[in-house]
Amino acid sequence: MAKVTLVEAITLAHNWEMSHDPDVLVLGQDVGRNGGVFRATQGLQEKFGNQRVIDTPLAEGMIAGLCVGMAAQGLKPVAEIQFMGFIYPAMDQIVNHMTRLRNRTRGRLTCPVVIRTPHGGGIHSPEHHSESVESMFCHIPGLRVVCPSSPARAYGLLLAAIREPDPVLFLEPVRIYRYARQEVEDNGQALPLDVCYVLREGTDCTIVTWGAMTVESLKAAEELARQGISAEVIDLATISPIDAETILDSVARTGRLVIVHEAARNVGVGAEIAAIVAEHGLYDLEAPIQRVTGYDTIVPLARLEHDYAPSVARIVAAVRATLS
Amino acid sequence: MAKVTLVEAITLAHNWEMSHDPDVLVLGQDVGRNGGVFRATQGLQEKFGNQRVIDTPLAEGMIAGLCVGMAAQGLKPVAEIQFMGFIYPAMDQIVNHMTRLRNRTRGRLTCPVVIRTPHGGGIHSPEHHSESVESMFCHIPGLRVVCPSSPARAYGLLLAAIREPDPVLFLEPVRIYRYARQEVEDNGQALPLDVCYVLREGTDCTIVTWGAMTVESLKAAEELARQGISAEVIDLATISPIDAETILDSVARTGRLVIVHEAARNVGVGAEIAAIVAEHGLYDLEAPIQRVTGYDTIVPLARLEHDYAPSVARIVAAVRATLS
Amino acid sequence: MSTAAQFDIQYRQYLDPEGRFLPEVDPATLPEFTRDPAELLKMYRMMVLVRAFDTKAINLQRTGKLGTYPPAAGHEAAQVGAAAALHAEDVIAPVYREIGTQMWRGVRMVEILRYWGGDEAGNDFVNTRHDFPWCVPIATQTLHAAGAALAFKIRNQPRCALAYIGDGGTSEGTFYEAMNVAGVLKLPVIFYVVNNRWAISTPLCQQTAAQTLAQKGIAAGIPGIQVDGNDILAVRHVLEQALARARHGEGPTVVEALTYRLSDHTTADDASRYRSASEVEQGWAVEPMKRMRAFLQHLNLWDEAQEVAYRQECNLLIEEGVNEYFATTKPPVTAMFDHLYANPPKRLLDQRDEAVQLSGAKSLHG
Amino acid sequence: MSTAAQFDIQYRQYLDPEGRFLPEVDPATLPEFTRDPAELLKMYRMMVLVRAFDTKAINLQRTGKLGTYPPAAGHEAAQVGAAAALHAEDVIAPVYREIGTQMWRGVRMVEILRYWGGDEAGNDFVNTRHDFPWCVPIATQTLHAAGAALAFKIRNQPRCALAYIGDGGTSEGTFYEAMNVAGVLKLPVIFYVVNNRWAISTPLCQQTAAQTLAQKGIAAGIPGIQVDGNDILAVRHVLEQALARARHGEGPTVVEALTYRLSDHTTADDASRYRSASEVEQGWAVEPMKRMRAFLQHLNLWDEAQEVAYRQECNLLIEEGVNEYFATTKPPVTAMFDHLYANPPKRLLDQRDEAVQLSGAKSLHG
Ligand SMILES: Cc1ncc(C[n+]2csc(CCOP(=O)(O)OP(=O)(O)O)c2C)c(N)n1
Ligand SMILES: Cc1ncc(C[n+]2csc(CCOP(=O)(O)OP(=O)(O)O)c2C)c(N)n1
Ligand SMILES: [Mg+2]
Ligand SMILES: [Mg+2]
Repeated sequence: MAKVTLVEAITLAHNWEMSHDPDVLVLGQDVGRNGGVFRATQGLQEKFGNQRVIDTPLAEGMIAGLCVGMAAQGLKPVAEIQFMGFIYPAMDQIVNHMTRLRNRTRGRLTCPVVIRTPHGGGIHSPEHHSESVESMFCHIPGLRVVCPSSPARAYGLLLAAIREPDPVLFLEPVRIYRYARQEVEDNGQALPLDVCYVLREGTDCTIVTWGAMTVESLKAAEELARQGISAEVIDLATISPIDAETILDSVARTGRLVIVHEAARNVGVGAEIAAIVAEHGLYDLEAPIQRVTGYDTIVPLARLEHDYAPSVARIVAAVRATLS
Repeated sequence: MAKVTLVEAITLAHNWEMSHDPDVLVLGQDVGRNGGVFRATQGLQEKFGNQRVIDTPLAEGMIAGLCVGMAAQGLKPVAEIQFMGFIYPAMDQIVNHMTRLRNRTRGRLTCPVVIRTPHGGGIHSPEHHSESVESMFCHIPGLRVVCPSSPARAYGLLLAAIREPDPVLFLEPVRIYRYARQEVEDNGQALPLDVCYVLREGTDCTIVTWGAMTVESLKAAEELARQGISAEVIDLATISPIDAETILDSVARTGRLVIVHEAARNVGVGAEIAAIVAEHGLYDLEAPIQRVTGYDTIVPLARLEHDYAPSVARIVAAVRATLS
Repeated sequence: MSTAAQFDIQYRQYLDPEGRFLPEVDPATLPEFTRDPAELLKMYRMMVLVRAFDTKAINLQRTGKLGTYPPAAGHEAAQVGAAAALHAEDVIAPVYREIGTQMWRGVRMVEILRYWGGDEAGNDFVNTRHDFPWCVPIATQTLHAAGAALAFKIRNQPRCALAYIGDGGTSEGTFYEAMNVAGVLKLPVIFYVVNNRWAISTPLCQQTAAQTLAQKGIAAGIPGIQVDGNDILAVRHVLEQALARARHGEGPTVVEALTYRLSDHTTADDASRYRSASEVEQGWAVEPMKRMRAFLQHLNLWDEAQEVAYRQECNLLIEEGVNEYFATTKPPVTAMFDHLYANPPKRLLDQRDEAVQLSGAKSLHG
Repeated sequence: MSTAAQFDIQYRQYLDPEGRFLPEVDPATLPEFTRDPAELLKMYRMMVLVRAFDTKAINLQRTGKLGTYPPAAGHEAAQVGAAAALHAEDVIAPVYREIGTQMWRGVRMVEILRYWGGDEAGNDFVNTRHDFPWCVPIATQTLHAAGAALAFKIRNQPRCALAYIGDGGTSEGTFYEAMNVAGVLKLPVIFYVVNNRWAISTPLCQQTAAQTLAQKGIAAGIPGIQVDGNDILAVRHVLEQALARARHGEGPTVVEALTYRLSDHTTADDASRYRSASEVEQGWAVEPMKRMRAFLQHLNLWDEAQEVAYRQECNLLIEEGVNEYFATTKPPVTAMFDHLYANPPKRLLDQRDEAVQLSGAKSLHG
């Protein structure tokens, strides 16, 4: 059992699944010889050859469209989009085909595709390299959106995503790609999709978050514990469909809800979580819901990016506000 | 003063503004000789010539990108995308440029562009002709999203949209393009953006909606009135940014909120409205919020489309549920 | 100044509008099928069936029994000729107007009518399980064909993919991306441009400054060829050659078929708003059915009596298909939920329950 | 079989890598600027300044004083030659690597450093108010250039737009859409393809099967020409001709400049992972600075002493620019709110207040 980073866990999962399922293949810009801009596919082309690890020309829509065609023939493509800010040329194929082929043909043709892309900022990247626009994708019926928050979950959830018979958008939080090492058993065990993971139990307030913000949220929970406040931290993990039950159960116990995400607030996924609770858990709420999110601005370039994203202090303040 | 349909009001607004502002021009597929697939630009090319009403080749991304370039030079393009299901090739230009040019250049270059597109279904159209994916666009910082619900508001809001110094996505509810005629004074008077319009006052429950669903909601309010229930109907009109105050004021009076939209529920704009109220109006709520929306499925083809969209009965039932 | 590269685009036509070989054509050099009565008759008969069915579909729409429908009239040679060139194990990625190809390959009339009648079930082709469904977002299907072709290549299958695209469709960047990747990866795919000179109201000259659409392949480094799309012999032969190249690992080809859209864009369109009667008349003068019929008559393979009898036959087949369509009931409300995921999320199942309940209580609907 | 269309792509080069005219070139037939010492020196001096500034920027990044930066080394002739061909009132739509063109046109070093140092204010060019800002989403800028060109055309202004694009960028459909619409509308725009043979780790042969990138224009029916991008005389002349055509209403041109990326893709890249040292060596053997310097020395317009003195001058200019950069403070937190809308929504102003408060209380941050 090795201690690996999140990005290394991604590579391990690819490697496992490609070794065990000949229909799985990888494609994208610079994924082969270069191993991907973050090295997530490092070594795979060497091992599996350039028919199964394909360096494509530079066109995201093309990558997504090829996936649809290959998947319709029963292959299971795992595609990389270099940064989430470059995913828009692929939207048409994702919305109008990848997520619709099964429904459109009443199950005759299906689309078992995984699109992986980095998620979020915080690493002083250039323009367009820090986006987290998951909410746009969560609105698309037929698509699963998944975001791991640790090496182990990256490994298990990516395996699950590749095995899922329908398309999955797999978001990889860049800020924690190499944040910490964790023991990950490379045994091909997938983790369940469509469920939240409770990272820390608590009684006073529920914090729901995902991706890199789990780190800030856990730090905030520790700070709150020092202040005598017990916060429960839930990692959404599958951002769509949302596991409403786990959240509602938690809020039923704590009576308070703080949602933390990096993306802009307006019609972010935080809105959906708040709406679910306002519909189905209203009587459990003892205080207004709070959203701690990126502002409704464009992610600023490096010099202001830390003023944009939720900080431990903002999360702590929001939790305290629900308790006052 | 003429009685006009919503789509005729759109034509009138174009005509007024093009007559009074030489920088305004129209472009899109089939907008010239054919006057647009819904005839919204009928007669404009004849009057203003093909330098100001431009039939473009078939490429939505291209249309949006040309708009950015023209707007940077001070023109005010009004572009038509034939159906909202065909807007995805334009996403990259809308998200990464149109809405960012001002911010990116600190105001040196700006993007006064209007993109008009039909919104919603209900008219037995073919596949992809019935989409209402406004929520994806509302998540984009820097973009206004506007949707009129009557001929008069179509006229006034489109004028406002064209005059706005920043980009506006202008959604035209196809189902009511020719639903009713209304007196519209063609006097160049714009209506304010960024505010809701209260279509019917009420005391028992607030219904927030927009576009074609205002018609169903008003019908529901009438039915409810017959049943002794007084519903307030608010037309959001500017879907982003949301005029939270008007909604919160109303909920403070009625204590109940039902949100009605045609789009899928998950991370729809209804979620944002619910979240705003759960954050800022929680103590006013006397019952759980209800969302009456399209299902989280792909808009079905004609034979099932009426089972998909909110109906008067579903709205009535939801309002009654908040009262029980 | 030196020359870095040179290209040319060839044009292929065998028959003149009266169904006679062009003077420069030596029939003996043409492929076998041009001398095979069974094949020739099969092609012509399908063209007639397609035209008759198309006419019926328009009538169904006019009488409120079908939704918006995109007529195929004028495209019969382009469509049936392509179908005849393909192998059964190949796949096509159609747009929305390709019933000629589809019917040859086994798509049933009831399927076509169900789809345009507003029911996705029409796409669940019983006979052509691998073919892509109708594609409405313009040009997107070209990438699906390329993707399928990549799958064939990876799996070493001797199969090809053929993507249809219209003249208007060639303006979408997607088309170019598909050609480009197909060129680099040498994919067994044909980009079949059906140039009917109009994209709704946009004439070709407003669509592109390119003299031919076949030359668009040059941008991707792949060969392009132009063919008279109203000459089914030329269409089939050019495509057979392109498919043979693809099947032998020599990569993609762009084939441009020159034809004319004789009808409105769809039943929701009124083409008289934007094109002249005389232009349409010219279109009718060179349309493909007449040409093939004359050719067969010159060969004494066909006559008026056979035509009349066969049309009768067609009408019966069409009546059967239409009746089958009329007999299909409205899909259950569950249909919109049940094909979205292999593993549907709980929340969707809850919504499904709600919808079922509401549809049971239909009388309450507003 | 007849020929429907024919095309060729010409290649232009005047100087060999040693700065001598190629045998087939008659210098007398070349444009005036090739004989104008002031112009020649101005171009060379800018190339030297650009190379020196580029080196400095890389060093700043290496020492943590700049963010990720995309080096321009090897592109000086392609960039400065283009700048010299443009008029001040023309506009450029750059990608991210075009400092050579930008500096010629008046973009200040402090602006370049501010942008790559993580501050949007760098895009608020003081001197080139109409030029587009740096563009990161590949190929999108080509449409902005086309749009600006359409504005020029509508307003009857004798201006042109020039869009940069890399070899990798030519694979995005957007590029093709821009060429196509420019062709139809005859827009005064140049698509300037800087083919440096790599797109990060993707070599040209994996990017496209096209033998040249200039031929991509054929798809749009617009002329294309290839030029030695390390020969600043040829670059400038070819672009001047294309711009003259555009300015006279004859429409767009694709100009492909052949060059080589001598550095890593960006400071975050390690090119040794994917390309050989010998290939890079070959790139250095034909790089543009040496060639132009040799040319000037052959003409006795330049010598070692001048070179040393001028480099000194450059260093002072650069030091000035860098100091100006170091003197710029972190933008206020309000900067992310204040340039988004002319009429900011209330909710955004509330968020702005919140952010201001938080940034005042910085010590609380986690
Ligand atoms: C992306 C997209 N944009 C717009 C449309 C609307 N539309 C449907 S058909 C059509 C014209 C297509 O013309 P062409 O490609 O020449 O095919 P044809 O209809 O002539 O067979 C348009 C603009 C669409 N279906 N998809
Ligand atoms: C749409 C998009 N996809 C991916 C990227 C990431 N990326 C940045 S530069 C680059 C390669 C560009 O190569 P080329 O066009 O040849 O320009 P060069 O860097 O060689 O100047 C890539 C893939 C991007 N910026 N935009
Ligand atoms: Mg056409
Ligand atoms: Mg390059």
